[in-house]
Amino acid sequence: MQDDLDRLAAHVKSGMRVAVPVDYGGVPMALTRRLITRGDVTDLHLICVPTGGLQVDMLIGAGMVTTVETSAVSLGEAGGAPRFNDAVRSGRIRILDATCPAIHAGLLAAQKAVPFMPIRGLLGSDIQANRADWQVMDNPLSEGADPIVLIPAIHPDVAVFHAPMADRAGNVWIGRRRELAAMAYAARTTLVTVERIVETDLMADELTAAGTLPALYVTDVALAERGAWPHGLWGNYDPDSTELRRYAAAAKTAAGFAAYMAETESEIA
Amino acid sequence: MQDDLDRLAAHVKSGMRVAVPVDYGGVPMALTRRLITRGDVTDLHLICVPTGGLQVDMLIGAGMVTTVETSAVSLGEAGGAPRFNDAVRSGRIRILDATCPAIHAGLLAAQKAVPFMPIRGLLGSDIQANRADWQVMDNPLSEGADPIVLIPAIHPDVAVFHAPMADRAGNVWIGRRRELAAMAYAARTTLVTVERIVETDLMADELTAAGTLPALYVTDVALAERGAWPHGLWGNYDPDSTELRRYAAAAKTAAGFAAYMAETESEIA
Amino acid sequence: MKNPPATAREILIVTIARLLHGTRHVAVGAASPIPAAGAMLARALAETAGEPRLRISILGSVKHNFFTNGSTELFDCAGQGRIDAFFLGGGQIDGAGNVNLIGVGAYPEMKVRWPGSFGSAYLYFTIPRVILFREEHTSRVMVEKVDFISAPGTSAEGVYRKGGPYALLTGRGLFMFDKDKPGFRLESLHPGQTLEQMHEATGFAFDHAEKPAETAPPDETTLALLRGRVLEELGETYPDFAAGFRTETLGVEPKEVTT
Amino acid sequence: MKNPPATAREILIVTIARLLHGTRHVAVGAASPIPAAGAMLARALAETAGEPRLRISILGSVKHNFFTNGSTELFDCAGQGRIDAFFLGGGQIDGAGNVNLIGVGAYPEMKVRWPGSFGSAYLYFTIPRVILFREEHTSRVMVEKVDFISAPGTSAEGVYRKGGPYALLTGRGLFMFDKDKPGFRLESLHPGQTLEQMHEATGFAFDHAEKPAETAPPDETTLALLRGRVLEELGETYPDFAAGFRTETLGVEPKEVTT
Repeated sequence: MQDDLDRLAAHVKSGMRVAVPVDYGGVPMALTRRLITRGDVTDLHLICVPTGGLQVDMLIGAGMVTTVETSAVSLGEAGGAPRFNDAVRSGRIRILDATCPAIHAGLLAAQKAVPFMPIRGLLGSDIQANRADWQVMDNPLSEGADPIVLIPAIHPDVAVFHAPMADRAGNVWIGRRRELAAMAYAARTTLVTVERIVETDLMADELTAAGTLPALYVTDVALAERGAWPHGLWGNYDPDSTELRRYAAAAKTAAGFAAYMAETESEIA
Repeated sequence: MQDDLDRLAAHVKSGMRVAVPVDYGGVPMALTRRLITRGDVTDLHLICVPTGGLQVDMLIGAGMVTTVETSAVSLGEAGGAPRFNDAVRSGRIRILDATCPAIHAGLLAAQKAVPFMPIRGLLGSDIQANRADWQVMDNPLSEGADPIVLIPAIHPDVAVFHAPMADRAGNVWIGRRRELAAMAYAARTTLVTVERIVETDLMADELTAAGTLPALYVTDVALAERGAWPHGLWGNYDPDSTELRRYAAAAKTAAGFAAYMAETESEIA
Repeated sequence: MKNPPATAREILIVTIARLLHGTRHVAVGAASPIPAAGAMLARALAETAGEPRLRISILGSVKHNFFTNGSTELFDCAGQGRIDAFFLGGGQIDGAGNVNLIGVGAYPEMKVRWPGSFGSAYLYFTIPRVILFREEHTSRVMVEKVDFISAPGTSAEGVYRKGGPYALLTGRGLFMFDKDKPGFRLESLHPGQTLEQMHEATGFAFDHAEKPAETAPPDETTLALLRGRVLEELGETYPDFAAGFRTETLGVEPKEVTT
Repeated sequence: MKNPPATAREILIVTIARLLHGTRHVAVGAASPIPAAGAMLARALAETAGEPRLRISILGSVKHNFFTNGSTELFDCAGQGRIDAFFLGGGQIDGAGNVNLIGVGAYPEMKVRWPGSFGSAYLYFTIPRVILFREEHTSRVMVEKVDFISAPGTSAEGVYRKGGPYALLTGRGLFMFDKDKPGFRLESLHPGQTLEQMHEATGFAFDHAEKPAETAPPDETTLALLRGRVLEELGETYPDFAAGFRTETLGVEPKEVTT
């Protein structure tokens, strides 16, 4: 039977550029598992804002990813991301290594509807050397030579995240996690899962409005209790480090990953 | 006797670049009147974020301003800004006409510590034609010719604004008025007056934290009840349109301005 | 009892609602009750017709503020293509669609100085349907060439431009903008206006039919919607305007349009 | 009863506190209890000495989070010059101060892949005192030349650079970075380490005194502060680490430094 998660998942199509949040910033794991269970999407280009965790590792393990643009992928305290590391080593995915503020700069360029953002740093790094899409130019406002890197705008097709609450109009409370808003501003479609849907208007009270992403930027919302699990959700629950370690151990091999996914699937989906 | 407003005012020195907020966004009128009463500051370069009102008109009337960078100055419903208009017509101040998002872009460049921000629009306007400091270049990421304007970073020496509340640690609640944060990020010194000082920690509760400018960016805070009057303060009080009209009528002439200032001084200072 | 016929103001509001048909998100300046009323009417009409919801952002309003990222968000939102229509006034407007919000005379020490250009030099480039709205239609406003271009009506080939002038609505009539020409074409004269008066009051040349149409008054349903629901919504944000409007419409010294 | 002498870990923490002296704002990565402890000790010492307050931002922590503008704010704040010190690890660190957080072998299909460069390629350019901290000091970590430069130790003339390597602290000793050379100079060996062992464990050449000093242990006051107030503060963010630390320090199987 189709439910709200399916309705959200249906927006994600093969080949899309999907922006995903940092592991402590509201990872939509329930939606991710649903995408994997549906099994109809491949060739995703993931943009980690600015790093990735379990979500990225699982999507790679499930064979749904072609490219990952990121500043890092790891399982945090549980160690390296096994399916990501394996896929990079074997060349099964294309990796676009970045640095955190460069990813923020690319999204900001999209938010500001400009073709690029300048950024300091990066010069002389092999990150820069390996990014043909990033250009170095001399700062035209400087009298002397002053090389600076230009990061092209990053336009995700879809941004996905999990947040504490939304109201009936589709306004989403993100609190201080404003990179979630940045993802939504930059993306064409934004899909949000939440712990709860409130009956009040989040925009009507200045206190809640200050931490709210307006419905204007939100394509669709679905309820997903503990929807970030086993990642944590700030102010709601901590990461389940036992589960993350269990995954880390299991996913060391492709077979172990498959077994893990089959076994834990029914709990969530 | 020196009080908190004097302590704040003492940070503002002649020749400084001072960022001031939009007329509905928390204008520190009590602090402005104190600056005028002290009478020891001249040659200010005002940066209106992105437009100015009574505050700007009064500082100009008091002869404290040399340059105004702005997208507009007016008294809103009360009509044109008389001292501003007169000073521009007579050439007594230098006017750097801008457009709202260009001022935001300049502050954002300072926030991001980059020398410039690109911005769309502006080409073919006389605003652009009169800003020698703004450069036009061809977007280096485009294959064809694609001219784009670069706005240099705006680095205010001081940012001043009035807000609903601060806590004892100097965290200031600004709610949705995030351009106040943008001013503070860009400025070296940030001076804030508030309606009330609360005993709780604004950063400790995620709900208030979401609308809080951290103390990290705040140089000093002073209590000033109804400190935006006769401008309004969102969620607290409306503009006093009678007073604004009274000022607009009086300040049509330099003499009328002087009389108004002498007469209303004691009420506030 | 039949409703009194539409007033001049109501004709403007109804015309704005027509110009906004099909839009999804309209932004309105702070002190713009007529454009706001037009947008609210367009929203009510869309709802009645079962069309997609129209979102209205009124700048500076707390109630009609869909933004939470400070005063930069309007511009970001426009740049992202999320705003379909906006209103611009103009101390001077010329036949090429150029708008002057700066003043009269030689810049910068002008004879008359107005507040400034606000966001026009950006929004005119990014919002597809910019409606130039100015009730005063005299040859000092509608000039051959503006003294200062706050925002140009058109741009050279190769310049990034997603938006621009769509229509010019004044107290005398409605013009549509043809960006290929570039220039205005008179679409209709408001009731009581003549082509001759229009030429006299307009400093720039414009295209027109030999016998221009008259701006159509609203039908009964639309008028009822305007005087009922829309006026009520409007009163929440512009109480003084709504009260004056009510007086004007319902009879004391009615400045009615003679149809 | 006299306090037990400082453990190896305590020596690291105290050394970090010394390196942070005079800073106003220190940022610490999420899973970095030793740097966090060093910063907390520096803060306590500054407070005791009546020096300006030291602010500590712990990334990913809710309690020690001074930021309200999302994950971009750390970088903006660093760019603005509002962060004085930061810690970087490194899968490989070389004698030119280059840091590799990407992996071992030829990029991109490396033999060993690590998580990635995080913000290093920006923060290394913008924060004045970057302290390279890695407990493991072996020739596989301290290499002659890194396989991949996540962040370079120095930059060519004319490149905008406000920050860079300040010191390298490992389980074996403390090095200070000389950006003019560029290279590291051994400042002190931790108790129990010899210069010979240090050369053997280090893949790059470094300057040193003929007889390098020994890293100084903390005085009694500092040690008491660390074991009291700092350990308590640390426990709020890193409960497991603080518990382990307490066990180590107070006696069960003490790995004490022989002084």
